[in-house]
Amino acid sequence: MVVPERVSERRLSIPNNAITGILFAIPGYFAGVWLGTLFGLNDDQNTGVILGYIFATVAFLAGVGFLNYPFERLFGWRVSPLTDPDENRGVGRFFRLSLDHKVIGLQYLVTILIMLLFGGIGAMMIRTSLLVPDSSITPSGNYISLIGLHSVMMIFITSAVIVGPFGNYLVPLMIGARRMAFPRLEALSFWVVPPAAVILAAATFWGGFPTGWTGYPPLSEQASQAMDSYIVGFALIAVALVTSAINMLATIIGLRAPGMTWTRLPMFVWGIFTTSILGLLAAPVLAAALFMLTLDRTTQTSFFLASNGGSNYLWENLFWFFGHPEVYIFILPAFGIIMEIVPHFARKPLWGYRTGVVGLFGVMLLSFFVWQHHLFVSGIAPVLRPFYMLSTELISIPTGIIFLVTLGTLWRARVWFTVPMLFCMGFLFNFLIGGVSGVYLSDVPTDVTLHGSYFSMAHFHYTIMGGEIFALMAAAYYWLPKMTGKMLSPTIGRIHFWWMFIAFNSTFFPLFIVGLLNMPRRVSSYDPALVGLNRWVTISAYFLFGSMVLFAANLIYSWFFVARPALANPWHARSLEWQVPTPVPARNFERVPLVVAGPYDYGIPNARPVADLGGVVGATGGG
Amino acid sequence: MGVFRIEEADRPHLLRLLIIWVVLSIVGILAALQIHYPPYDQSVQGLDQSRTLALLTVLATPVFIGVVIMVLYSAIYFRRTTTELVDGPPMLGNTPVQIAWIAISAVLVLFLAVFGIVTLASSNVAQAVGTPGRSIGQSGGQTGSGTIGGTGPELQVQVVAQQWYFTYRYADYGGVETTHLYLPVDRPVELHVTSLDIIHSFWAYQLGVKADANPGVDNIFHVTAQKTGSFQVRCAELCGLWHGHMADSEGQVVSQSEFDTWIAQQQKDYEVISKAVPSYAPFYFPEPLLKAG
Amino acid sequence: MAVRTRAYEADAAAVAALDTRLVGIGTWLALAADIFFFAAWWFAFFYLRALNNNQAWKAQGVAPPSRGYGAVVVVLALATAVAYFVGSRPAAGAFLFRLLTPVALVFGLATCLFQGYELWHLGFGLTEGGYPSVFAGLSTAWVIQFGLATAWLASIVTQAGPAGDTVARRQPASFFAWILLFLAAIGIVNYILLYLVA
Amino acid sequence: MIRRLSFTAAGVVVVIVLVVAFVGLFMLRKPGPLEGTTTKLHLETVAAVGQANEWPRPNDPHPDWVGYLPTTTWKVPANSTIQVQIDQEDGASGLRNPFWGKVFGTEGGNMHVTYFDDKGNPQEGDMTSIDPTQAAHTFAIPDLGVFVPLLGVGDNAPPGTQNTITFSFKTRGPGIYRWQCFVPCAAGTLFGNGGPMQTIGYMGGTLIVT
Repeated sequence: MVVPERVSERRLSIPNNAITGILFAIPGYFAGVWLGTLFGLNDDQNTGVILGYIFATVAFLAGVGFLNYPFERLFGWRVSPLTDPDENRGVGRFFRLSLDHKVIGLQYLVTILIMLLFGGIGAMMIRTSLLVPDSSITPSGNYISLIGLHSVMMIFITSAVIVGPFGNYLVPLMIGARRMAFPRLEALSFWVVPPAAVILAAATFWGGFPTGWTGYPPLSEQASQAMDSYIVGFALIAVALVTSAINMLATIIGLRAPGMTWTRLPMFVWGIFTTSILGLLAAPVLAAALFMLTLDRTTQTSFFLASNGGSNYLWENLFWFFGHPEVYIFILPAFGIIMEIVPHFARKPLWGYRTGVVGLFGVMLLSFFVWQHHLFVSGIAPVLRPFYMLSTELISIPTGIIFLVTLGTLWRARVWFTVPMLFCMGFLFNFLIGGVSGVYLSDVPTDVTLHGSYFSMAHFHYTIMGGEIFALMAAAYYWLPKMTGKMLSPTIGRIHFWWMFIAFNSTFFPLFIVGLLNMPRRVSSYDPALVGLNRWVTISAYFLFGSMVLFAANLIYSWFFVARPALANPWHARSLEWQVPTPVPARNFERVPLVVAGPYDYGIPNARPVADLGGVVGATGGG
Repeated sequence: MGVFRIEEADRPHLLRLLIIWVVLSIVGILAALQIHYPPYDQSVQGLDQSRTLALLTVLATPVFIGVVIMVLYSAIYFRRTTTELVDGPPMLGNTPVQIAWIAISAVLVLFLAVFGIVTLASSNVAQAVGTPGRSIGQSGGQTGSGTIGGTGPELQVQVVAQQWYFTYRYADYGGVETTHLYLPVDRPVELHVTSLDIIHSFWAYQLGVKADANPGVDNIFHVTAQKTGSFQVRCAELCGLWHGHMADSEGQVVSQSEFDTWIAQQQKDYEVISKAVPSYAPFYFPEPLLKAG
Repeated sequence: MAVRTRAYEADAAAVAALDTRLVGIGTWLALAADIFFFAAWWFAFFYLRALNNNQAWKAQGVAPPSRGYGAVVVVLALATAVAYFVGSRPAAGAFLFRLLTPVALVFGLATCLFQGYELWHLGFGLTEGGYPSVFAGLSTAWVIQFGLATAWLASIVTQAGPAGDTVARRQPASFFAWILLFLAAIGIVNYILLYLVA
Repeated sequence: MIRRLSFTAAGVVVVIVLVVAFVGLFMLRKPGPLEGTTTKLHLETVAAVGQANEWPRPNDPHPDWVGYLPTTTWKVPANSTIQVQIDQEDGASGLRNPFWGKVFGTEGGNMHVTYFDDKGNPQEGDMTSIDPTQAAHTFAIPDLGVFVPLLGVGDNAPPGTQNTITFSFKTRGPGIYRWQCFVPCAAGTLFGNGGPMQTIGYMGGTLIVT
């Protein structure tokens, strides 16, 4: 097909980089605040602040270059090409709007690591404050602000920490595509994350918000303008979740290379696939709830005010309808990573591939039907509690399948103990504790005692920190050589694993006991009898932070000081992403590959290589 | 074993694992039974919760030990010993094993769910059987209907949460409001938990009671204390500035005669202010709750 | 244009088919997400209506705004969607397409204006209970989405020149009709709830 | 190599110092306690801390917030009697829970109030409770069982006047006790219970008993 010549060669010349984004964002904020004050609502300037954040974000995106395409369309000009990787060389490409999924993956990686540093420092502050049983180190108000900032920042991070860097970078490589389905949406899903983090951090200037990550009204309605940071920041994360989900799903459905049948799809891609379905369907509900909260705070409607015909149960239902799938948004890609990495180092085919996929889908489907287990003691619909107790406990069946598949793969294997494999083992141990403690919380009689206590706090830290972050570390040691072209030091990696594993368990296991012994979550003062355990936990938490610093040190050491170039396939893995050269060429594959075998066919006599990289005549792979 | 064909190569591993698992599980279960599980036995409901916790731990121990020894065993016995890379045996799956695993976990889960539902439904732990705010829409406002109260077998106590304190109203004693919670021993109590402003959660730890206090909602919770002594009350839902300090350790379970003396003293002490307090209602929508401005 | 040339090096028909396929998948996924967004509002509607907390679902003197206005908005939205749908069918010729898309755009703008006017003249205050809250919130959420869709419609019109993007990618552009039809259908459901069920 | 290493290390250290300073300052930001150890507290409640008669707080981040002056963090000795005088300048806003109209936990179970009645005449007397609708603030230390409602300045009182409330209470052992106001008195905030009610230094603070 001949591309027709455009009538007009005019282009919108907004430069597309982060600097102009910031330059645009600052006046955007003040314009929004000014517009908000024009409404003259009796709302403590909440309208102004919210509009300021929204305008600042839109102006930032305009400065980064997102509005070029719609405006060029609207003016009838020639539209920008969808991909131009050749223009995206050099370090500057990381600060520009890039439509290359590899650049976006690395942008995500660095952004998330910086956010993780801040979230982690927040955790250290919280633990420091809990060294004493009263509020003498940190005043009560500042303490709950810290709780809010740490929790929301960590939720932002953990929603994107695997899908963002690794999903974006690896999914096209794993399915044999040359690009993503919707590169602009993909870039958007990244470029809203930095504004979300900055807006969240801006809450400190208003004194912080008091609600934690759940944002329960009416408390969130009496909170100061800091709450607006929560609303806008979380809404941006919802946008990121939906856009990323649409892009990922369309890519996986539509851009698989010839021969990449559904039964040859790597497990990591299945993890991304299921998590994207969750993000696609759950995040809009959060967006609607946040919109209601915004209206309540600005135009004085009463969605959540009992005295004016609303109900706080409405928020609790909508929020947890999003919130529970959200925690599986965290963990499904981690399951994918574990089932992806273990076969490569066990040097065995994945044991029960189809069962594993069924397990992922089972978790995904069931997670939509369990949200009321967060509300067992809220007094909402007590007659439904048996149903939600059952559905919650049923989730342990598909989760058990993940364990079965992994253990089956390890059975009589020839395990190559690399650092990623160590982290996979750590994941299995931690997530087992997290999962078993989840059963305690799903049983209504015991949940009465455990709900809202440090037990549940320890439970979800075991699943998220011990589960997702350990999987993240496995993924980092496994795939960063491909992504950055540099090997990470395995010696530091081993020290890192053992340090982190011991410090993690030493930090969070005592918290189960603390919770059983009458300590609620999010309190700045607690029973002095628990001071010993809390001090133990705090000191362990410092060590845990130290292990993360060691990881950062390993990154800096290995990238800048040793800079040992990574081989194209240092793990001798079969799967497709390791068959491309390192660094990955701009268009991934010289030609669209023809996939002829599964990614885990180790030990099978006369197994064919996974793909014919010579290319397929007539296939496009996304052009 | 029919469908479960055990390959020759698997046999020593399985035997060893089985022995380790059985021994460690017995030790683990015995250890788990030594623990005193909160919230102990001050109330009938608390005792049921302790027992459920014990049961869950006893069931979880063999599962936990089973998976952990599988992981450790693999790490020790199935690690590569040669320097060169060797592939393992190409096992693609084993349908009977998978079915058995799913069936066992399903049986465990269903047993737990049924047990939980039975415990929940049994009269001892009939927590919050009332629908939330069962009178919502019928008696708004501070006047209230006053129909709750009376002299049933159950003592009715309303827990009124506010930022940042719990107060208690005794419906059967003229709606007198107090700052501490006293309960008679061995008498069923119906707690009506409500809030004046935002969401709190009433957590009487030793009694095994936790119920959210929502504005405009009457959250009902049943408890029967069976031992005298003091108990602690805490707020278990983030409620703003003084959430961490919303605690009271002066709750008391006392004998019926002591309780009668105490409540008479309260009625006398608070006689004046009781006139200003609105008549007893399942929940309140106080005027200042309406939005300012 | 070097990049584009290489991009289209492969079989042109395959590239076009892939483009269409991806846009189609993306459209359906976006609609799936959006239905959950509106389902949250419908849930809020029924929940608050059934609860009638403090007898304040509809405070004294609160009545739904004029049904006529709501009906006009819905009919205009439907007209927008149908006009674009008919014009964008592959069977329809280029002439019909260029004729009907501006018509749809006019309908779309009118929809937004009417809905905005109605929101400005509700006849009740937003503080007066649950119904005014849901009405204002749901209508605003809907009209924001419809407004964005109208803006996209405008870009389709401006790109409908002889060498514009719409003509080059006519088949993907036809998927946009489903978004408009979807929003119009949501508008009808909202109308039934907000004006008739109330 | 060494130079690059030292540059990187220095950069990392600077970033960490800046981050810790920012978050640490946020965490530790609190109003300072009254000087020394005292058994007499003289406090003032005002409608706007920036325009108080005595002890104004000109550099306050929220000069238009209602608050207690001069500070809300006090150091008092353990196991002793603390005499409190509160100059109350605000009008009434009403209690959410009328129950708090009663005086609890003071010595003698009452308080001494000088105020202006409905007709604007000065009055003086001991009280054990007030009309809940006439409360402007409360002074409550829940952990010590102290709850004192503060009578609001009546509509007919001469302009610029204040009610004076005096009472005394006993401290227990050393520790940190919170105190707060139970009147949702921050007008303009949804529910009245946000803003100054939710920020230490305005309508709540800590009592450090040493």
